[in-house]
Amino acid sequence: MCKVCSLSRAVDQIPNGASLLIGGFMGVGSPHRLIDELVKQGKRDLTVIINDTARPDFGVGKLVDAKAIRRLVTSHIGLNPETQRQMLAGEMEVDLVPQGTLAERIRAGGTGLGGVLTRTGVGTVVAEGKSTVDVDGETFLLERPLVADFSLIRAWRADHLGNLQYELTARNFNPAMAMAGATVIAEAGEIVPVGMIAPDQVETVSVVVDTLVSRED
Amino acid sequence: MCKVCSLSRAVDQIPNGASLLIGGFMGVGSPHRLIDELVKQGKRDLTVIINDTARPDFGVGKLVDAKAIRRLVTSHIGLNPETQRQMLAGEMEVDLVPQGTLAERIRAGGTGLGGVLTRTGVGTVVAEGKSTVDVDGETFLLERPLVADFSLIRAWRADHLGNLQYELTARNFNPAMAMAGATVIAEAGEIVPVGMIAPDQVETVSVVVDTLVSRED
Amino acid sequence: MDTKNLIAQRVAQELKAGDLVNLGIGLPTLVANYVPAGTQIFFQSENGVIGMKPLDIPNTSSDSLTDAGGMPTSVIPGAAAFDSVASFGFIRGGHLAVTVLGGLQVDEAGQLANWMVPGKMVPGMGGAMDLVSGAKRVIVAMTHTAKGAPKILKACTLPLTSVRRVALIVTEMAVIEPTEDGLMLREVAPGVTVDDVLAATEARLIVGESTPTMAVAA
Amino acid sequence: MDTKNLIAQRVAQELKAGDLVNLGIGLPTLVANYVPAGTQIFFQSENGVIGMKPLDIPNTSSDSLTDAGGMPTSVIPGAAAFDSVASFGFIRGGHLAVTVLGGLQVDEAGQLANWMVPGKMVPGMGGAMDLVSGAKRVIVAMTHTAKGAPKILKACTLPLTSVRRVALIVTEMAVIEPTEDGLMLREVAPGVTVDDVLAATEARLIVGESTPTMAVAA
Repeated sequence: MCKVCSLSRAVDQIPNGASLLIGGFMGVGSPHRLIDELVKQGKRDLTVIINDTARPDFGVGKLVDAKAIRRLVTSHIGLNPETQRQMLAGEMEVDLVPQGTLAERIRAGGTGLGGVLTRTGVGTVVAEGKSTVDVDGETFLLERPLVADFSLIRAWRADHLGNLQYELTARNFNPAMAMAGATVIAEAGEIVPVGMIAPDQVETVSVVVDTLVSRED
Repeated sequence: MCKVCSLSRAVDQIPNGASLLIGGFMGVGSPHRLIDELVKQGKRDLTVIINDTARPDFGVGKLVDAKAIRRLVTSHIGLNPETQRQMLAGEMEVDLVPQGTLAERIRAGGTGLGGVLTRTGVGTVVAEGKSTVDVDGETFLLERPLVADFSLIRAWRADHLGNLQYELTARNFNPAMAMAGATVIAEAGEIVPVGMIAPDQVETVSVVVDTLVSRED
Repeated sequence: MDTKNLIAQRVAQELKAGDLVNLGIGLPTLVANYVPAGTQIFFQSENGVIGMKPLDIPNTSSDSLTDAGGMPTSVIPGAAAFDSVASFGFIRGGHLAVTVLGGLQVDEAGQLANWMVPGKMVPGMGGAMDLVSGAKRVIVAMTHTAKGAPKILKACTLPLTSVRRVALIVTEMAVIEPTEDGLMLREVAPGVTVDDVLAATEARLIVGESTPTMAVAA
Repeated sequence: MDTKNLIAQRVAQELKAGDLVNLGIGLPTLVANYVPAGTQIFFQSENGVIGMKPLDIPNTSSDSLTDAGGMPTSVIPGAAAFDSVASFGFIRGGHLAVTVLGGLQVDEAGQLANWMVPGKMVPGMGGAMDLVSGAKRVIVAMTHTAKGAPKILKACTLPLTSVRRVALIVTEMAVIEPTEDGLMLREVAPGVTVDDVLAATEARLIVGESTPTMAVAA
């Protein structure tokens, strides 16, 4: 039951038009090898769910540069002028979601909840077209769960079973996304023998990881 | 800004009639010192939210034995005949909640969500008197957030700021409860100097912990 | 082989390598004993661990590592511990391949009742409602009758655990699969006839042209 | 002292020992420089850390420890790292004592607009909507006018960040507290008169009998 495979085979699984949850915050903690391989294999028409689009030529910005993204669900594109250009030119559909709501929608998708009830966005443009739910006299916005065909995850360390451990602010959206993809592909800075990551240190449990990208050849 | 105080002073804060979130699963990971002190100080009319009532004369079972609990919110009382006796005799009000719903309601209370939308309990007695919300054609039960006046937490290790670290299955409800109490009181197996718990090892952040019980005298 | 071990042995055949599986307290716990050597199953305990295995070396227990009954347990290399919120995230989120639970009653719609007998036994549902609502496959492992009375009924008389249809019922007499059309009798135990099963079952069972015998060791 | 540092200095007086505080990108970041020595404030960065402090020792940065702008940062002893879900759990759950954000507009109802200019600048709201909806106190730190035009208006013309009333507005001219009754002028900057403030403000300001001067170093 070895999950470890080469970078190219890991990305071969992903068809054009697939939806992807991609970890990272301003490129920190993004799966850079997987992103580079997506660009190399010329994937297109992707739906990408990610906190932000980093910068041109960095992180998921490379997928933006390659015009590989048809639809983007994100909280912030302010530091990537190319994302803004494609959005305003109508080349890419962009759905802007408050960051905490984005995190919680992904969590809901991965943990079987029907949605998220939040004060965030009530009465603003974010609420347009959405239902609200009153709880004890207060109004909450009903935000839908988010899942995707694939989750692309960057971990600090993995073991050969697929248990993952993250580091500092490179953690960000990775743990929640690892629960919400139908197929979960992870790259790690290091792959260690099973048992080297103690039970209390495991942050993403091996059972949800389908493919682990092998070390660079 | 030292939070560390004696066991008796920590529990002195808690008035009769207070609501308490108490960590632990069959007594494992329960704050046994705090529970013993609650009994010793003769607290009464408490509302207690806890996964289960352990066994007689063990863990929160001691509060049951002392008839200190007026209202109990819990998922399982099967191994404590005294809880069942008090419930059937009408001496204690018991609200039985599915375990995953209980965990998620406490999480919602601590993280500012309006409620929990879950499939669990739909169409069963658990759904009686509760609203449902339809999301994309599927029915979910709306379960309300849970908070309390105090959270009583058991950690494996703490630092003097109040950062907490847990161990194995003694973790259980403690991390979620530490976010959901107006006042959070923690006891720990060990209190270490600040900096000894690395940022990636901290599971409950010091800013939510109000009182840390000092070592045994 | 006694009744419980026969059931456990048959249930174990439903588990596949790599599956994340939750075993309920009691009879279901025995299933772990019948997993073929070399097939790695990940057992979850809902109090916060994946990779649980029975404590088989004396004097190696810890107060901080217990099963869902609060008893000392052990883990395999590569196990993971987490809190109750995460634990039920796995369960509700469909990450559990199989949950095996005991049952008091199952009805023709495949609905399970297993958490209370009003006025008599009110242990609370614990994690059962989440498990039955959330696991990919729910397998009920139970004796076919209780004190001679059928437990597989036209309609449950006890409060339901979930309105969701369970995937499979395994008893010491039969393997029954609840489907949209009703309860399909899939297998009978060695030495048990289809008529024996029908006689011990209140619910209507759909019987095929031939009914295989469970492949269990006697 | 320049405009930005004057504002930052005044905002810093609002922070109390032990507070968990989030500082927005840009001007609000300067607030950290004016916390009195010996007052421990815990700064959160929404990308997943509490206990952030500026990177002040050269060549000690890590690719895995950055602020919300993706720039290398550092932490105090006793800092904690966590994922985005937990990070916004602190924010939405009311665990943040104060958030300090920049503003494009604030109106008489105390409502803030700070995340987009339709058709021109659409950076996305990032964490701003959660911060303004969830923090115990929201402090807007901004210049009083933009190119001579008032930013404190009768009603915001830009899309709102939240319908919630902010707690305080601090500019280089004044400290203004939005209340149920309207915007109360609480303080003026050194060398600024009440009339100066009124002239630079479109919204109606409620002025008390006497208006103290901000206690800031020149």
